[in-house]
Amino acid sequence: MDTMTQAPLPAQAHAQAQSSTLTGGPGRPRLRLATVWLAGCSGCHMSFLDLDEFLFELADAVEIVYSPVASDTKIYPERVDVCLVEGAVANVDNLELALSLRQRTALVISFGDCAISANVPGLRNLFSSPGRDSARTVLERGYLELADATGQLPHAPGIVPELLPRVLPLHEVIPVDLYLPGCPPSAERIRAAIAPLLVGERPRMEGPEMLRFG
Amino acid sequence: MIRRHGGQSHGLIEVLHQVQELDGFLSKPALLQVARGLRLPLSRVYGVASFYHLFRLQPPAEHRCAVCLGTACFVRGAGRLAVGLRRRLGLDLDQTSGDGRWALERVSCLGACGQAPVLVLDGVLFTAPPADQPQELDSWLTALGLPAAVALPAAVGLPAAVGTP
Amino acid sequence: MVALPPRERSQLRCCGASGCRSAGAGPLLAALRAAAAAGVAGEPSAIAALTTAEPGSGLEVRSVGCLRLCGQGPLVAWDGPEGTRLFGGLPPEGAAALVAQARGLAPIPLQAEPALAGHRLDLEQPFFRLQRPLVLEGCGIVDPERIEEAIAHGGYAQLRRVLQELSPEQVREQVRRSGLRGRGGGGYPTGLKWDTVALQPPGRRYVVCNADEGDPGAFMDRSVLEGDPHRLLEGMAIAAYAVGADHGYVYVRAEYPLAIERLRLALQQARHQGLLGQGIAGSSFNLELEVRVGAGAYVCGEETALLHSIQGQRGTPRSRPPYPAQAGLWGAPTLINNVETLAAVPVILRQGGDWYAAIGSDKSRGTKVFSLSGAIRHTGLVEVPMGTSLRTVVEIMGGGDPDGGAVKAVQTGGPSGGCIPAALLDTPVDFESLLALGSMMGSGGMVVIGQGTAMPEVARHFMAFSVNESCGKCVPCRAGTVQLLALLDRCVERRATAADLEALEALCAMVKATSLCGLGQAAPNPVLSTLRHFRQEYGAVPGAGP
Amino acid sequence: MSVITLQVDGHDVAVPAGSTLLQAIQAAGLSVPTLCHLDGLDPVAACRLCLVEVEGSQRLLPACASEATEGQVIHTDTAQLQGYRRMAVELFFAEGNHVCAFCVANGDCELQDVAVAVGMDHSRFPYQDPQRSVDASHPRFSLDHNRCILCTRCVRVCDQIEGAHVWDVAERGSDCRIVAGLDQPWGEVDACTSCGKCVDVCPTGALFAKENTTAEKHPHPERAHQLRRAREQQQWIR
Repeated sequence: MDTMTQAPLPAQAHAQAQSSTLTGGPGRPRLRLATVWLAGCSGCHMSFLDLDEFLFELADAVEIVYSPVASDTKIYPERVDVCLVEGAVANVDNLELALSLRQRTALVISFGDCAISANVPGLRNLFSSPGRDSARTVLERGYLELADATGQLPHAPGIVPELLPRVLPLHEVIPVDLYLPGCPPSAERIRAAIAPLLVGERPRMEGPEMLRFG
Repeated sequence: MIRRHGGQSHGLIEVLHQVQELDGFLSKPALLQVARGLRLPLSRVYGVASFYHLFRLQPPAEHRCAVCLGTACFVRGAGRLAVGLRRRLGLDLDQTSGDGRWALERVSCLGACGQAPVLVLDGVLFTAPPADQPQELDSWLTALGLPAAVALPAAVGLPAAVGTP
Repeated sequence: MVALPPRERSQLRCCGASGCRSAGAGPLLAALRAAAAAGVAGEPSAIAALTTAEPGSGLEVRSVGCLRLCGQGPLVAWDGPEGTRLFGGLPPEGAAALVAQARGLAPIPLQAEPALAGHRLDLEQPFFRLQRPLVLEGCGIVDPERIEEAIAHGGYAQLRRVLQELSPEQVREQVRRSGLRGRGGGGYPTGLKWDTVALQPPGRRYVVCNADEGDPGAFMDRSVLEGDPHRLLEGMAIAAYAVGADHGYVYVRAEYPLAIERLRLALQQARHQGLLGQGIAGSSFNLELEVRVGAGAYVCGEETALLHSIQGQRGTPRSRPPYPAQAGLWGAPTLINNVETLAAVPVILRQGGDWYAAIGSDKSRGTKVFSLSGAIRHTGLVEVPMGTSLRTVVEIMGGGDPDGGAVKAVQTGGPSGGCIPAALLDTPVDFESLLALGSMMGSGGMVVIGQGTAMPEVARHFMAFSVNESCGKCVPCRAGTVQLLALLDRCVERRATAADLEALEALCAMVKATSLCGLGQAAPNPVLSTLRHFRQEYGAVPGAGP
Repeated sequence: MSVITLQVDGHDVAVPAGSTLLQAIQAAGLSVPTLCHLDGLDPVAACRLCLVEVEGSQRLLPACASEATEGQVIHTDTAQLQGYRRMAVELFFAEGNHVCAFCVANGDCELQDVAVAVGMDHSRFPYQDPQRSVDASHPRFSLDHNRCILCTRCVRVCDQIEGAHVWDVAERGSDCRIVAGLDQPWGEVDACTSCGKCVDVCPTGALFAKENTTAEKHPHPERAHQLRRAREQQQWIR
């Protein structure tokens, strides 16, 4: 099996710039793992929690440094080894977080179909009318056309993040190192992808068990 | 007309040409008649009629402006001419205005490469506009009788609408 | 050719091809005829203007095919005792002065005539002098609407001779010996193709002329159709005889109304003269030819798509083999050649295959017609021996950049070809040399690109063309060209990253290797050739996004 | 019957003369991905997934539409072909609106299977998000253009097996779409016999029975072959 060092990943240059611990020798510190929730339903995270007893193994092997389900940290930390990113990039907050996590993470994983293809959040991309992007089209539909007489577009700078014109897959915004498809990926698939990483190896993403969308 | 082509299915394109010449476009009733006459499936007739760019499935616009985007015209500024026309008519290429007054079309080569760039307005060829001088081009287009610039809707892809009053 | 030997009685030849028509040849011809008729005693000029000049009126005004220098149109040639003089851009108001000169009745010498000043064109310039008209030998001389003129200039003589003296195999032998290769772009040996069709099992065969000249900036075939249609019909009839076909089609693009009109008239006249139809020229050879008009689809220039279109279907190509030579129209063996190829046949039979093979370069024999356009001084039509250098064609004959600047590149082969940089202008124009540079001969369109044009924009221009013309049948062409266009947008807008350029090249390779037909397979060529020769203009933006 | 022998990925194989390369590949116990091809329908070689390398030929050949010839040496799974196939599948995903998560065909979809087979874990090409419609006018079936890959199996099965020719392809290039009749709502087309063969052979969730919701479609692409065999060889029993 390819190891991380043998198989250069797209972000290898970046990873080398960071002080990755993935390839560390004996006595290496625990892997610093983050999970991020962008525009998605959190189903991928729920599936992650379905890992059941593997979660205990994981807890021994990694340090969860940022996660909506297992950490209270509000600011994405520095020197993260692996980050599972659920969800598409739909608003400016998603975009900002994606850009900053890329700066601070050695190995970024698109976690689930939304991160990979924009999937369900990306359906709004189909609703752009001439001269108006999909954000404006869906907002006007929801807040003006279907509203009673008092309808108005939401406008709360700094509180409600602005929608991007199009919902984007993660890899159209930052380089991604590994893709873990599924809606959601099953717990077994997540485990099969994460387990090799714990020993510094790259998982083999092949065949219907590992690759099927949906 | 169908009989003239021996009622044979391979005459479909010839028949469609003649129907369009008579009616100005290919209406659904006309296509139905052609299918019946040539003994062809409806979807086959529609598939052919919609494949070829010279067949019109909608009534033609009152005024038609075709800009040549052949390579010789392109090298001599047809792109800028096309932008000028799009701005003036408020239309994209191969689009007809909602009121049916104007249609902006692209053609690939009109064979007037010596006078490039060229455009055809209601069947009349106009040649060698000052494509690289925006203001002169504008008055050239005005002289042709094109409407003044229509404000284009904001381009798709601008930042999200949230926050705009 | 344009210049004729001196003749005692003057005549005026006014170009009636599309290029000159768009520059005002119609009103000029009418004015010339009116002026010529006005001098004839007692005849009301308005009526006389409608007819060609009467014999005895002293001055014949004729409408002919392309006189080559389209950019200076409308063109008029005056043939007289002093030889031929050519005038360009003459307004109808100048007609009377020219007619007076041609009649020898002008009160002032030609040089002093103000109405003609500045319109005289030099026939000794390289643009004319270096031409070698074979395919175009009658174009500009005969009136394309009068079969008598074509016949008087040797038209159909080879057909008659072939039918009386040669077997089909003997005809094919001459074509094989000539080394003629398909002028539609592919360069497939014509003799081999004819043999393949002829040697199929007995049964019906068809002959098809591909006159769907769709490359933007190409007007060679149109010039033949408009200027000398009988030459094409003669070539087709000889081809049909050589392969055993008794039925054929000329597939013309609908964007050529004048060519269609003249072709239809020519067919009618040829039938009337017994040169088409049953028992041609007293022989037992029969041939029915029909004109089929396209409806706006570039892909119909691809031979299998063209056959579908003739059969009244969507112009989508199909997988080959079987080749049309084996299974074409309605499953029968079908010979498909383009206009220029077929129009070269009569001269090959007249002079012999060996004579023709002696012209041109080693692997590309004979002459080739090119249409020159774009950022060039002399826009027009040239016929030169194969192997002539690009520099000769573009700089010496074409006169280079109109504003005196340097030529940046020459685009050959249309949307399937590529851009050749000025540094390589000494390349000989033949099938192999152009292919080696990542371009191709194509049908003969040559568009000169000036310094002001950015090459990624040229690539995008062609890709937009391919997107618009893709038939949609196979996924690499239908969806791949759309993605290529998006990548080229980034290049033109200077937003492309190194990764974008990598993706561009990878996708180009994929579309080229996997598309079903020539249109898709060649669609990446303008990108690949500009990347190859002008890579610096694509200048990747380091580190801008993923 | 004469026999052709050839080599596929190093395996010698003998097939009856007139066999396609695809049949030769299958005879060697191997496979290549296909989408537009279906046994029982005339090949169109449109999806380009079954392209193979043939030694001595510069061009790649579509296995579905190329006749096997004596002595050919075929390669079906080179790195080059793998790369092209993956790109072709990515182009399919990017040009339509394929959302497996809630598709009727999820779990029984040839496009989904092919994506796995070529190792497509994401599309490197941006999604085009085309605006396409759904035709639910037929009493029993629906057509969701968002999921159509223009394989034309429906067009061919309706024309070649059922003989009704309800479907055809309209427009061209990236505007291509399947149409019923004169671009009419499917339910209004008299020629349709509601036989459902088009639904059976559709490789994706584009054509489906109305009672099917997410992951409930289970097509029967083998029916085209069965019917043709019954009709032409009088073999009704499998």
